[in-house]
Amino acid sequence: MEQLFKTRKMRLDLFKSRRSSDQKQPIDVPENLFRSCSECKESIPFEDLMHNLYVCPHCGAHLKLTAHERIRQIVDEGSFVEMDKRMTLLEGRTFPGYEEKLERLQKKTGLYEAVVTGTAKLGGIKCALAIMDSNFFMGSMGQIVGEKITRCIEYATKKKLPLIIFCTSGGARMQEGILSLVQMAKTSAALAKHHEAGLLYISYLTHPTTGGVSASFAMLGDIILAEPKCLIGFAGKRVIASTVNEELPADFQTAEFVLEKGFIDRIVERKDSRNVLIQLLRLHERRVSWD
Amino acid sequence: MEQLFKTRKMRLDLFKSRRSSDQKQPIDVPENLFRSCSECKESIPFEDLMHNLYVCPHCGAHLKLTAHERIRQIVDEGSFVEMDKRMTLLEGRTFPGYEEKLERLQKKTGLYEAVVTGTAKLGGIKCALAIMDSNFFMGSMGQIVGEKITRCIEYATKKKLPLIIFCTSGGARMQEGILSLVQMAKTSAALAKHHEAGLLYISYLTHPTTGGVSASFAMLGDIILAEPKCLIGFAGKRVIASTVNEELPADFQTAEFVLEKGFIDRIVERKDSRNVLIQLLRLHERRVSWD
Amino acid sequence: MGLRESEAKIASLEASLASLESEDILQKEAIVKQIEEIRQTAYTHMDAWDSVYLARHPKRPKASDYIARLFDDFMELHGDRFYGDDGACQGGLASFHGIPVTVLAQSKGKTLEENMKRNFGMLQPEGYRKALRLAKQAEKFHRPIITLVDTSGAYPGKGAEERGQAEAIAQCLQVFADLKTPVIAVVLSEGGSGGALAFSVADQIMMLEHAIYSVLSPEGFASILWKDEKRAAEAAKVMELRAQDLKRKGVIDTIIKEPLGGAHHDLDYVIAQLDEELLKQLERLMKKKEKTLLSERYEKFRRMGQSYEGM
Amino acid sequence: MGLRESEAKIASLEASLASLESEDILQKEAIVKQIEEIRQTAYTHMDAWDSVYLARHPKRPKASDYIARLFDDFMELHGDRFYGDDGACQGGLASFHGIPVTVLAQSKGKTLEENMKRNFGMLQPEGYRKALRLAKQAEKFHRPIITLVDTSGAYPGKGAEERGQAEAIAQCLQVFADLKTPVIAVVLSEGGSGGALAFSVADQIMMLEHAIYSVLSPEGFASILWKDEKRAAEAAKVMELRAQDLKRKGVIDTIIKEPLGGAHHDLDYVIAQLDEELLKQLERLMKKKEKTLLSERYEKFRRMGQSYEGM
Ligand SMILES: [Zn+2]
Ligand SMILES: [Zn+2]
Repeated sequence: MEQLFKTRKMRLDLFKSRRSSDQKQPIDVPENLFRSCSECKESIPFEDLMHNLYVCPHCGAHLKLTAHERIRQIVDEGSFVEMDKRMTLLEGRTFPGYEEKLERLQKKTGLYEAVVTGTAKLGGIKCALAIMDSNFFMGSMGQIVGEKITRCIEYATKKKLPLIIFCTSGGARMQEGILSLVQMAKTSAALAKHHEAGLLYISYLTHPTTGGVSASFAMLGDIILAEPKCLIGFAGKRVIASTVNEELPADFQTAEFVLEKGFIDRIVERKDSRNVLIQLLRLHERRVSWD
Repeated sequence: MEQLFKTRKMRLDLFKSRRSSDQKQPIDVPENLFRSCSECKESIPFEDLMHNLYVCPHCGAHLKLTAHERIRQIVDEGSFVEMDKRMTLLEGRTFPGYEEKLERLQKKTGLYEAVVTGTAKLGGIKCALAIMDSNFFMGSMGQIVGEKITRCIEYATKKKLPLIIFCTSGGARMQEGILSLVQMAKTSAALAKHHEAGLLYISYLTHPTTGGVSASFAMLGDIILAEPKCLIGFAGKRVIASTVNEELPADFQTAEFVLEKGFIDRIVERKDSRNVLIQLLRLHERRVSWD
Repeated sequence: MGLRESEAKIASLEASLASLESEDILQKEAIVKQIEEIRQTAYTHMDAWDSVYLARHPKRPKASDYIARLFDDFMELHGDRFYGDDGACQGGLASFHGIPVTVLAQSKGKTLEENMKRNFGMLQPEGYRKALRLAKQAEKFHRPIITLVDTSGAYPGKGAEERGQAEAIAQCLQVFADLKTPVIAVVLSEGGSGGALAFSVADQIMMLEHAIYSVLSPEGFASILWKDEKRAAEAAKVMELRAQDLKRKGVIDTIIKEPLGGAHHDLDYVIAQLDEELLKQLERLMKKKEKTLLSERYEKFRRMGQSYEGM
Repeated sequence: MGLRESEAKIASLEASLASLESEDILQKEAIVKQIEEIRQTAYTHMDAWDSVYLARHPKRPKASDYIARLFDDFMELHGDRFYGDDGACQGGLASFHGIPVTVLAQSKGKTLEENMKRNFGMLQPEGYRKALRLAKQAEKFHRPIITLVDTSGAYPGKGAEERGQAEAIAQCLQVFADLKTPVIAVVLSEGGSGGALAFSVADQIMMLEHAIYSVLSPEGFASILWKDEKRAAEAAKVMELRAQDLKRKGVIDTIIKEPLGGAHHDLDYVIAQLDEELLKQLERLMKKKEKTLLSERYEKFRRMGQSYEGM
């Protein structure tokens, strides 16, 4: 038993060193660039920010990550294999200006859509992974986001893999109308099968997780984690304030508020996220001696 | 299909007439006796009260029923077959004065314990039935109440019968200590098996349903009915008032209050109770053409 | 001239008709003819914005009207067993042609008072959880479920957020996807956003001809995309929220015809069709093996929105 | 002399011992001897009321102390997914000798501040529902559950009634009775009424030597039966609420010995025994087939209180 723990600890130390070395190699960053914190407005050297996992060293704000930066922070180095990378919408881009906006965003972000899916290893444990990216159309869910996430879930069910989804979304992709709405049902149905198969699903909420995504796969995790202070809610704050005709509490719809209301399991800081995920995956590894 | 409904309607009319003729025969009642309503204090001729199902004609209060009067009001005439009628406690009556009190109550009520169990037909549908009687030790649950109810549930499971329990209880039978408490677990475990077997359980709450009974089988019905204005709650009102140090709303812990809080399905007046139960049983009859 | 204007015009013509002396026969006939012409034009050339108008028409029948006419012995059941009883969600047991069914309805009120109680048909988390409770109960007893959809959307309230309406809706989507009993959804009038979707994960989805079903209200849509709520009519036209659009997209299965002028002009006509179609579908679905039922339901939603390239 | 008085006496003797000059050797020795005698007498002749005193002793270790020492990598999980997160119920995942387990604890605080957060270990409905959620999660992953019981009882609050603590406790009783994974309960200190029972439907029930487990607190018992809360000591003596009584009655299975004077005098001693016993029982239960496990659990509770006649 003790041996087991030693091995685990060794592995963990190895990962830690691997990750920190990973983080010490700035990738493709123009030198001497600064970025200002969206919360405290302090100006931070880009390189410092990157080494600090894009957490503001001044105020601790967890700044927006691209899907690929998130992957880099989370998975065992080099283990990510992307699925359906180039999937884009064939029809239904008829809404005025929609097609152009999609193309513009694709050029700007290097992404084809608002989610990146695939498989990866965390601490040596293979899992299916979907990471939404709010740089692409505010992470809104249209048919492609729904389809990619559904395929990722279905793959996990078929291969008996645990599933991790990093959520961030402004809600449904309005431009795709009703077909964006039904993606909520489609992804939830796929999760029902994953759940029935007795597999682990960890939902990780990041800023912001709202609308249709909050009311589907985001809230269906066996375990729901969230980044500090991120916005989590279904309806928009302004709409609510005008409905109830009163001031909302300052922390309304923050992760801390939602934790207190009983809807998420833990708030996990970015620096701990990889370790916490690995710990959870380990605790759910299929035991040969059991059942 | 139409034929089916006609037959049903005929059966129902038959039952109605049978019951009303049943109610018109006063049984064993000394003439010219009056009873005063526990709510409005009006004095009511005993016979009138009986014909009115022991509902006060002045204020509508649903007055306390004995288990056998309840049975008379509910089941198809002559269909009740009692189980475990004479079951009493063999050991564990050591608490000072407990044995004497039990014997006194047995003489006074003609019951052996605070619940009567058995089988009966309602509208021709056979079911298992347990009726608590608050005239016996305030309907408190000790080992015998727990054992009789458990046997009744187990019988229902074995014979694939729907189950109806009329609850009324002041809580656990303190005099029997921990062995009264564990009856909550025992009865709930028996209900878990009845539930797993896909059988219907209707819990019918009457005044008062509190303490250990409220926190076990009373709250586990597929469908939970209650008599108007009856008290339903776990902790005592006085204890709560002293804990929160404030006045409680006038309707606190009434059936109407608990309905609003989402914990019971319907408030059913005594005059409708037999028909509502029959309707529910019919809607749950096992269909040959199905599954 | 849109339907709103046509109906206003008809109303004013009817008023002048009533004010005419009885001897003005010719004049009367002319007005009657004019009314009939407007009516014909208006009701046979309706656009999406007209459907929005009809779907929200004050006289449009509510879920309770359908429950009373479609089912025998409806026994309403209350409560979510967690927090409260949501008046916007009416659920219960009933008999449909002798078949026991569970009915789950989104209920708007007919009077202001009733609408206060029913929150104008906007569910709180308790409403979704009541539906979930009754749905699982229906599953236990292999009882088919019929849902009636009529909501402008989830309620943007403080308490609804605090008590997790996102979670409650998500649970509906997941639980209904795998519910081991037939489910039929009928979109009666307004099917707005996640609130409507929560009641629409079904084996068969029917929709009244002039009902609407959309990702968001036209007002909300215009407000988000064009920052101008007043462009709702324009939004309605691009949103493809009518039954015919949804059928084409494969989101719904059956359209229930409405009489000229909308369901409130002849409810019996709507009920007769709905009754027939419900019975037909119920009998079809009840014959299926559980496994087939569930895999077909899965495939139904799985297929929605499959137009992509470049995998 | 009861334990309360003995400990007070020892405290005062220790005070006089401290005040003595260092040369008063004989006198010192006498006092030390006297203290030892009182201690021996007090701790080896304890009655039920003394156990009540120890079970509630301010220094008695709390659930969090056991969690920290018994398990590796405890990861606390929060929330019931309905209404809130109850600080009186601590639940989460942990590793026990390399075996993943779900831990569900009734947690009292150590400071007033912590006790405000933990409501002095009295659960609200949210606490039972959090436990239910995590228990079903454990079942999904075939993960054994270890519950730690320490509550004076359910909370007699207005909100707790409004949000249905009766229903929440009843659900615990029903769900745990049929939960398809091994469950071990450990009564640490106070096991009061339905609140404790809700966490005690288990395959194996352990109890610390000086813990108490009863239908009601002795104070409540005296108040209800004798209308006199002050007769609590007398009540404790007739209530048979000690581990030895409960073992005899078949309500618990194993007694975990405490050091002289109670668990707080040597927590390591208690932990060592508990660790061994938990591992032994866990390995035994994990070997069982699901069907056997469940039918044995059923029979365990089915047998409680079988002394009747006249069927
Ligand atoms: Zn900052
Ligand atoms: Zn009266």
